[in-house]
Amino acid sequence: MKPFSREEMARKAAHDIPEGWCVNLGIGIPTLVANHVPPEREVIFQSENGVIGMGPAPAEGEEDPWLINAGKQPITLVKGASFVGHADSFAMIRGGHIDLCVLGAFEVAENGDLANWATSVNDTAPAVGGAMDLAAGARRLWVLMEHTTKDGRPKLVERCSYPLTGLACVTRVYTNLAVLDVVPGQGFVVREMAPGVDFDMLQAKSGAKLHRPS
Amino acid sequence: MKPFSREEMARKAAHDIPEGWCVNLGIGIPTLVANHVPPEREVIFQSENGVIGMGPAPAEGEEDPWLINAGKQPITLVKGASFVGHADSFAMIRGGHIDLCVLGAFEVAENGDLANWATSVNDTAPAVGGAMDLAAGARRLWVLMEHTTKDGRPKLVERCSYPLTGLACVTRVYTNLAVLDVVPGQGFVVREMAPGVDFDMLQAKSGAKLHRPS
Amino acid sequence: MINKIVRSIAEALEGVRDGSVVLIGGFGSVGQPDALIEGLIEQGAKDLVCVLNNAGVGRVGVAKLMELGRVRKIVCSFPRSSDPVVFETLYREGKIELELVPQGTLAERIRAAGAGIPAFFTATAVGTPLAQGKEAREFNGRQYVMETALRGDVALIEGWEADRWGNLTYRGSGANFNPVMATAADLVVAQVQHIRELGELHPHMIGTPGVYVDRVVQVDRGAPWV
Amino acid sequence: MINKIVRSIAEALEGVRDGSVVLIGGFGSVGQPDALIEGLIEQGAKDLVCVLNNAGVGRVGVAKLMELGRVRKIVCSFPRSSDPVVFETLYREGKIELELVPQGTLAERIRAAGAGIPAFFTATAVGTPLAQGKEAREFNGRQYVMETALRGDVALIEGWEADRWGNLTYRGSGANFNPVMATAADLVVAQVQHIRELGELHPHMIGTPGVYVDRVVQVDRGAPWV
Repeated sequence: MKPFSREEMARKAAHDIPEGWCVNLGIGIPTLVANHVPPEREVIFQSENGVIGMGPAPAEGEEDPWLINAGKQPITLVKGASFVGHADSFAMIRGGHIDLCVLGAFEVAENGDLANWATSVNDTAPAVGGAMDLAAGARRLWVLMEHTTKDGRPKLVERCSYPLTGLACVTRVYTNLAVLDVVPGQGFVVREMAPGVDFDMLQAKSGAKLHRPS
Repeated sequence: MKPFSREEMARKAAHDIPEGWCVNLGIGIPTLVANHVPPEREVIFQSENGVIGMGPAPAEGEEDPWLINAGKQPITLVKGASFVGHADSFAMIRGGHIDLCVLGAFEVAENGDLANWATSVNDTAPAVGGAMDLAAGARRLWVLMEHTTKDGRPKLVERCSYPLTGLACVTRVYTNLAVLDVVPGQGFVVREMAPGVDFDMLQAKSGAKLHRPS
Repeated sequence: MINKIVRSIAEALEGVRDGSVVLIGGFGSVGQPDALIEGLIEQGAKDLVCVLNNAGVGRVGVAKLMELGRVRKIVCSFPRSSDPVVFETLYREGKIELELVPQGTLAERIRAAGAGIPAFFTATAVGTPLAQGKEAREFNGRQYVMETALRGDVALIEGWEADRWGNLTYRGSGANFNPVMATAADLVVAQVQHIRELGELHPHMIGTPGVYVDRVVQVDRGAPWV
Repeated sequence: MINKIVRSIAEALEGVRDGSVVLIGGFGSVGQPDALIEGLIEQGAKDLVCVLNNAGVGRVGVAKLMELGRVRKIVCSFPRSSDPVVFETLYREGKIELELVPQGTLAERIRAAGAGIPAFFTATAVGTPLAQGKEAREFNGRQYVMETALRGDVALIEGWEADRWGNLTYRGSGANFNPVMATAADLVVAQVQHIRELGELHPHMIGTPGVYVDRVVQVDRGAPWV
């Protein structure tokens, strides 16, 4: 078995983004997606703090202290970039103007429910950021995550056990073992498996029934 | 009896506007108010179509076709002017950020109710524009109008007979015969009368009880 | 390469269907997408609901569209103008519906549609005939009415400059209803006077990010044209 | 002559009372009014409710204000940071209240307060613990929750440039929560890096019209300072 690396997961997601989409990338692994979009393909990266048209990270020493993304990392702008304030940025997100959001997750349920902000309702200082707004507002939501937790528990589940971020919002999942679509009324449909992974092995590592593509 | 002219009514209102207020002037007579603010006193004139900081009308031949006010007349800008779109302009109006709005009226009631948009509920093609937003949103609303209709009926009334623009919103009225405050719980209080007008004469031309200043 | 610039008004309006709700920007003649309105007259779609501030002047533009019997309903704040003859006639004869909306409520209902807000409360129109039939509610001792989002199938707007991403700038008081309408329709078409290279528009001067715009058409003469 | 420029941070914060709801702009360190926050620490007001996106980093700024026991409650979307030690400690000990609000709902609730909207509906947080206890309602087959306006007594914001009318420009991603917070407090105080003559700021570059701003103070070093 040769699981996908994080870079490979990011590359697969990037490959699936068509030209012209406006995309919001969550902090963490999803940020890697931007690095793998083919240079000739124009994709517009939006950041919750009001940047539309983010470019690659600046070279060291060339950071502009007035330019950061939602993860508070320094960024650059591409030609065609523009700025808005938070009210307008989230009006854009919540009004359905973001073609795709890519987030990490603790759990994804077979009906598309997402849990990615708190591991228990008694969390010390729970933090949600813009995740719930993106889950409710983006036209599509893809998740990039490991297939199981560090101690081997499945993260694809029948029903989320952690507090929800949003209902029936995830449309695709990229894990280190597979790429799966979340199909309404059906559930997880396997689109691709990592080298050496077979369906039964994947099913064994998943907490919900998987389906072969029809 | 020497009634106030329209220019005198406008001058009186202008005189009562303190420096620094942000003021919206309705179309018609209220527009005259801008001409009478003392030049050393800075007042910011806002227009519903997103202009903050209107100046005097342009000289003939020097109109900028991209610069108009809510009455669709050409305008100029003063130093410090800015622009917003309609959503932000009315957020400013409805959010209580306009210190004063000056409007014309068909009727003003002693509780401050305003009727200024339709003379009957069966009007052909009723038109309201931004009047209801200004009535509900401006911090103060002053009315400039003739004291009676052309056929002598009072326009200061106990209760408006025409469809309302807003509830309990008018705080002062400038007519050709007098200046009156609308005092909550009391009603019309006479502040000033035109030369040769006395209280009884004014009362006879009014449809609601007038009060002398205490 | 993203390129939202189309070569003709006809191309810009391709696919506008009968029965569409059409948001039309502009306030007075400023920022009014005259060429697109003329194009819509040519294009032929009928049974339209037009959402705009006024109801047309004289016998051109939206007034002409109405006179041709192509407009079922007007949603506006001020169906009067220096010459409102077409609308007034149709209205008196019962041949056109009017939904009269306070100007600020009109702008906010469109913003709500663009921002994913199905309904909100406002004090505007409370106690007036325009609040009749609307849900009322008290918050902190003041009365409000509930207003719902107003969305278009199509928005026709005018900008000053555009680039191939559809980023738009506005000039003078030319923004008015244009930026908010750009957020609230399935198909957003902008006419502009100038096309600029990508990167030429200052990021802070862009009044409508291209994300909101589907098609841009350059016209030699807008109104007013400078 | 209108002149909103004051000469000192102390003057800028005069009259801030105990128990105030304080909106604090910025996202990360960008557009964060550091000098005004330091000034608030000096000024002494306590029992504060602070509304901002994060809950402070390290032991400076808002974290210091909290450590001094001057903050009763934080309303924010993300009370984590690279170093959230002060907030985490106080929260664990039950010495500070937290109202966790999704970032977009936070921005929209503040906008609502500034736009005269007491309440609105949103799909954000539906089905999650953050919707518990909130009024729910269906529109066009989708579930929404009602959120209410969030207003401040004071707003502390950072701009890039200002003129004596209080007009503000923003730089880069420095707008973020600043323009919306400027609309929603009784006393709006802005720190800026540059004072310009009236008329020097381009009308279309002004991100916050001076109408919203009460006091402006120029600081030699903001953070980040360029």
